Amino acid sequence: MMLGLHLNPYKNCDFFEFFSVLSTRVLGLITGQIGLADLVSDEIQLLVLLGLCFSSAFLGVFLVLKRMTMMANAICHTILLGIVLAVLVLSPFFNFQASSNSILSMKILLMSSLCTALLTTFLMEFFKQTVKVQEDASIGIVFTFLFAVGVVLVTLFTKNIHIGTEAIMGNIDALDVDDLQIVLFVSLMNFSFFTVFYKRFTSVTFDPLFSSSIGISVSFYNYMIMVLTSATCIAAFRAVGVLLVLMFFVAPPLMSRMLTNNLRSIICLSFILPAIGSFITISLSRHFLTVYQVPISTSGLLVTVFFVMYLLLLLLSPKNGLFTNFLAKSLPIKVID
Amino acid sequence: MVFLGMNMFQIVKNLLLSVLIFITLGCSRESRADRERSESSTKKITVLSTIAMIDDIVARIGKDRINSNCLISGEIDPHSYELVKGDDEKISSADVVFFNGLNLEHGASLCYKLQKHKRSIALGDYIYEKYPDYILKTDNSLDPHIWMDISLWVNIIDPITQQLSQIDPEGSAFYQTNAAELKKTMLVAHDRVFNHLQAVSESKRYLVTSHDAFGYFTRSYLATEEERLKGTWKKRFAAPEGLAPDGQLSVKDIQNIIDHLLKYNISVVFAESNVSQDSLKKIVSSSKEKKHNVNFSSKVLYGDAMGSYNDPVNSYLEMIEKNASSLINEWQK
Amino acid sequence: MSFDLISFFTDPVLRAPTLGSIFMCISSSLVGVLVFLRKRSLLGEALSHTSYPGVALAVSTFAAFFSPSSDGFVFAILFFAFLSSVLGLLCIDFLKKRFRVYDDAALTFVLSSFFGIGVLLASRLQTTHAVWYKQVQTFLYGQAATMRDVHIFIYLALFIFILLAVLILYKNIQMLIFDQNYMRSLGVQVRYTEMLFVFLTCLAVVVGIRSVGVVMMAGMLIAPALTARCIAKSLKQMFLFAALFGGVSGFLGNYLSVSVPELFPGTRFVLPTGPMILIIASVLCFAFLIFSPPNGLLWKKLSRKKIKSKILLDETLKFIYSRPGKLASIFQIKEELSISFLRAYFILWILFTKRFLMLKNGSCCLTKRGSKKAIDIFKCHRLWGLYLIDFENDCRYSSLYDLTPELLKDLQEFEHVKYNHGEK
Amino acid sequence: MAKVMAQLETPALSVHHLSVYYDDTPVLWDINFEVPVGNIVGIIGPNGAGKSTLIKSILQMTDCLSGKISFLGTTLKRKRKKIAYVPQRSTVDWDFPISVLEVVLMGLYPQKNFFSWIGDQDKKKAYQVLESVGMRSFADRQISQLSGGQQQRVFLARALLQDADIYFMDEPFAGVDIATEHSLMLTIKGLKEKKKTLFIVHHDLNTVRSYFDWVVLLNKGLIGCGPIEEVFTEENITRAYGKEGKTLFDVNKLFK
Repeated sequence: MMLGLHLNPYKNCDFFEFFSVLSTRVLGLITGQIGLADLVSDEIQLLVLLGLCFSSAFLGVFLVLKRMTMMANAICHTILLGIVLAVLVLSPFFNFQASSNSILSMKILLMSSLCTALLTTFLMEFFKQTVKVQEDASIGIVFTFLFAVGVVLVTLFTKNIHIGTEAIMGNIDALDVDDLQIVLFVSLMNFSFFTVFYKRFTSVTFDPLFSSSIGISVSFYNYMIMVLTSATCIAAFRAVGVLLVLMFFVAPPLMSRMLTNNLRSIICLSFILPAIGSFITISLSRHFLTVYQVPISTSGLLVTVFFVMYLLLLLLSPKNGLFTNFLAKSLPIKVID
Repeated sequence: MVFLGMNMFQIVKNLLLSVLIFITLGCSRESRADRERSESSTKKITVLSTIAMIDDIVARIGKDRINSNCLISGEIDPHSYELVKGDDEKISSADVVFFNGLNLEHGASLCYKLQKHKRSIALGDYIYEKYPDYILKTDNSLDPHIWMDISLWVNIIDPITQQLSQIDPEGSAFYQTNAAELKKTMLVAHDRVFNHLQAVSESKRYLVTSHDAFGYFTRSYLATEEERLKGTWKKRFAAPEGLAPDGQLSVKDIQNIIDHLLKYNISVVFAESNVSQDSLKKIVSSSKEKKHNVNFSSKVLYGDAMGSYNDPVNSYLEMIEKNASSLINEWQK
Repeated sequence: MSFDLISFFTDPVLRAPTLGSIFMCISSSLVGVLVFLRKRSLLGEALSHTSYPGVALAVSTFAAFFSPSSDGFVFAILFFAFLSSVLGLLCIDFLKKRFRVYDDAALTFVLSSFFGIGVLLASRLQTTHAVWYKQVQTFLYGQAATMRDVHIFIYLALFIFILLAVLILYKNIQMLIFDQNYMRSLGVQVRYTEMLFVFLTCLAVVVGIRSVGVVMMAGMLIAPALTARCIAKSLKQMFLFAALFGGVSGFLGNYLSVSVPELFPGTRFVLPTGPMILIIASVLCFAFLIFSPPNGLLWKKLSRKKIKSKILLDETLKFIYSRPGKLASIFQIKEELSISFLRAYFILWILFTKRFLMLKNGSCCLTKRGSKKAIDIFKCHRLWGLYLIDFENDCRYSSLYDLTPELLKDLQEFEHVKYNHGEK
Repeated sequence: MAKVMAQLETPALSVHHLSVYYDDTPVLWDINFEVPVGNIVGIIGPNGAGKSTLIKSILQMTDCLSGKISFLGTTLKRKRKKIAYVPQRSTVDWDFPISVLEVVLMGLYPQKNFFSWIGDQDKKKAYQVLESVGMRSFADRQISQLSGGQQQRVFLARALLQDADIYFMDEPFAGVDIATEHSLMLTIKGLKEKKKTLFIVHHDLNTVRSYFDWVVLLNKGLIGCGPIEEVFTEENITRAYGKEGKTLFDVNKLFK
């Protein structure tokens, strides 16, 4: 009298079997046999990661080019505290028990993370523009101060719950179907914002003086990027944790910079490369589980896979990879430019 | 119209190529059948319990009719346990999940999965409804360590047997007999431990550990009768860290513990198997300076974890007795 | 149990955290000055995160030899964390030099990838050595309250080492910060000083993590240096002030985190020491940034407002004076000066009270006093323009309104003699 | 003060009582001048004279203490589309992954709203402009591979595409080879024929006489603004540049 529960089809497959099972599942999904409801945890993780790759493809490229990655890092730290405070402070008012922990209602999370992101950006701009402090000093001082205030408030409110490592490292294995909602929403938001404002963003990033001379206000677009970063951080908060989402922002653009120079293909590559990375990660972590019975943190594995991919690209990239240069020098072959 | 750096024809070509690869992979023979065989899929019902203490009780009731497995094993701290890669299958493949409740497992992901499971029973909350005044409250949150008091922990047997017999009606008689027998042994063990600990002189029975796990233990075994009635037994137990270990500590907590030690001139402090001993080390070194020699106990107590790496405990009752014995020979020294 | 000041240094419970964090803060602010002046202040943040895999590695290798919370274990963790943050720093520099990656992208990349690898190793640890894993967690978030005497000696040694390094190599450091090519021209090895700089930063960051936590450590590198920057005139002063502010915030952090909860004896009101130290340091920094007399934000904004309003007054008078019949309506004034109505009213109101203007059939007209003042203003502005152009390298006066009458007089003769064409 | 008001119709640019303070140190003080349409105006002055600040404050990129500026009689907001600005080359990050064509096409952004795509005839216009600047063959090349002169030509091409009435150029000839300088001057002279006004920040006194017909000479305060013969006199130069200015002037005479 087995209850009608479905075993996870990926239960015992290793690296390559994972792909075969995945392809049958995808076929089933396309032909409609498998509904969206009974997606299995591995597939949900895959979809969430793909969503993240998609939304951070646009965002990452412009963050790196506008040299605002450190601001994104600051946003991530303060958002972490915004979330924890929202849960601890606001939960009694909205009479939903923090510990009962129905999915932390996304409204509160989004709202609180947006306020913290705007506050942080405003303070950083204030210190940089009006108080004329060096840029990285102003970033550093603002976000560490807010983080310290957050930690004090957290310990004030509850002696028992410490800042779970889960908030920092995220827990990709605990994802659920309705996590897909937030990721889908954020990817659509990112996609629409960047396709509409693509021209504005390129001109503001490339030549801020020229843009302000033709009437585009540069600081408006800075704030917009910061808002989009905070929204993406929320989407990534449950899956990869607020700190490792930085990897999504930084690694793909750096990887694709090694391969091409055209801005549009950099954006496409910054989606394709991490997507490949995510596929490899999910199957690798499944592989470790089945073959070595060792459960490892998939988000940590994801970052390591990105790191290794970037190292490979550093060595082999056609433009000026270490290995290709070595080849070009020693062997008399012409490296295609 | 050049779009995204490649013209449309190229894009369509690449997409077709990748879909083809997917499909060919799909039809390959299922080669993991041999791994499947390793898992016998007989008609046994699978029961999952979050902490080892529940798992031990469930195994004693179901014996070989069920295969019970445990989520948090070894020395991992249940308070902040977060789901790892394989746990998702364990939970979804279990027919019934028993967890302690009372906000013990407050890791966000674990809590959420437990809620969503179709048949998950919070044993602590069950006891809370039946005997509300038994459950302790420390600074407006419930103390989840109810397994430290055998007389309380015995009440979880009824809900377990009830659930098992619901799922597996034929075996319900078998479960009832095992349950009754287990209750008897637990109550006998409870009295034995009680008498042993009461034998120690009252002035010695003060317990200081690193985190607030031994509230129930003190109330039932260390406190005298009228202390239990009047509720003044709390003075017999103190711990620097709150309910969840390694919260942000402040100097004030350490100061309070040292005053407590001086007040009741407690000379021995008990470390726990799976909690960091920094705070206790600090307390010991500072109180030594204040000319009140306090030292660590030779044996380690088992608060949240049943048994440790090099000294495994294979049953719940044995864990309580081990704690009691290490307390007794420390105090009688 | 009241705490008086001295007991902070004698009481066994309070002594270790207070002294420990004071030494740690002073050494981190000294290094902070170096990092701040080289415009790499976020290095602290990156290094504290890149040390995480080192910590996880140390646990997995040394778990067999040491018990979870023995002192030897703390040294092992520190050493491995130091190694991994040095590796991180070298990666950052390599990426920047060889592949011309933007420096903050390289910083973030190395930061999150090392942290990710650390997470991977730590999750492996979670199953096998759970207790050590918990020890690593507390290491990350910092636990100032449970510091013992052995930590005082660690921080004292660190403090002395950094102090000696700064004192002995003061000139090298000055050259390294100011101008590296000049240093190369003198034949002094830049690489060694650079290596020393790397060594000192990593040491201060890694050792500081234990007491204040990862993120707070990054702040401790920046806050004291930034505060010192506002009031220090020379590098020496900067080091002194930074050390002073570091020490003060270290002590105050401890003091407040103990005495404030005393005010609410009943509740379990708890202030963690680590974050308190950083909050004090940052508040000090904000205060100095805004209120420090010569170039604080407040003073600058005040002086700018003062000049702006004075100039507006002068412009209105000059404009009315140049109008036919010395007469102008409020709209013309608003149009001419492109300011809002409110401002225009405000200016006119002031001029009326000073009896420079009077109402004449609906528009304002210059009084006798007003027109004399206007002429005077014309002369003043012209001479100030002259002063700016011809006395370019004499920067005694920065604003028109502190021109002394006698300077005006000799400026006038200068103009008369040089250009013998006096305007009206 | 400009004695003669050249033409009576509205001046291309008129500036009244413009003064700019950087916190509390004066950068520009009480600048008043007007420039008629159809002139190439050189903005000359020693280092730190506030040349770039003058342009930036005119285009309201930095806030000024006081001043009223009008372009062809109206405010900047209405004439925004008719004004083109060529920034200094050093303010731009040159290893940005963008091709020469895309940089030039940025000149069309003021006319394009959010949703309009870059059409083919826009590309044709861009190629024409690149042709006129002699950079047609570099159209698909990455900007990081261009020399200083070529980068300046791309910037000029972008400004040309805006087909504005008033052009502001910030040190276009700094660090540029002679061939580029001449070709830039040809284009600029071409613009002058089309009744456009150009303001060029320039620092090399020798070429002032041959390039510009009007000059704004300033050193924190306005020394002179008007046709070359009137303003570019030895007396004004010494006043602007101090004693060394005189020697510079004499050397310049030798070359004439």
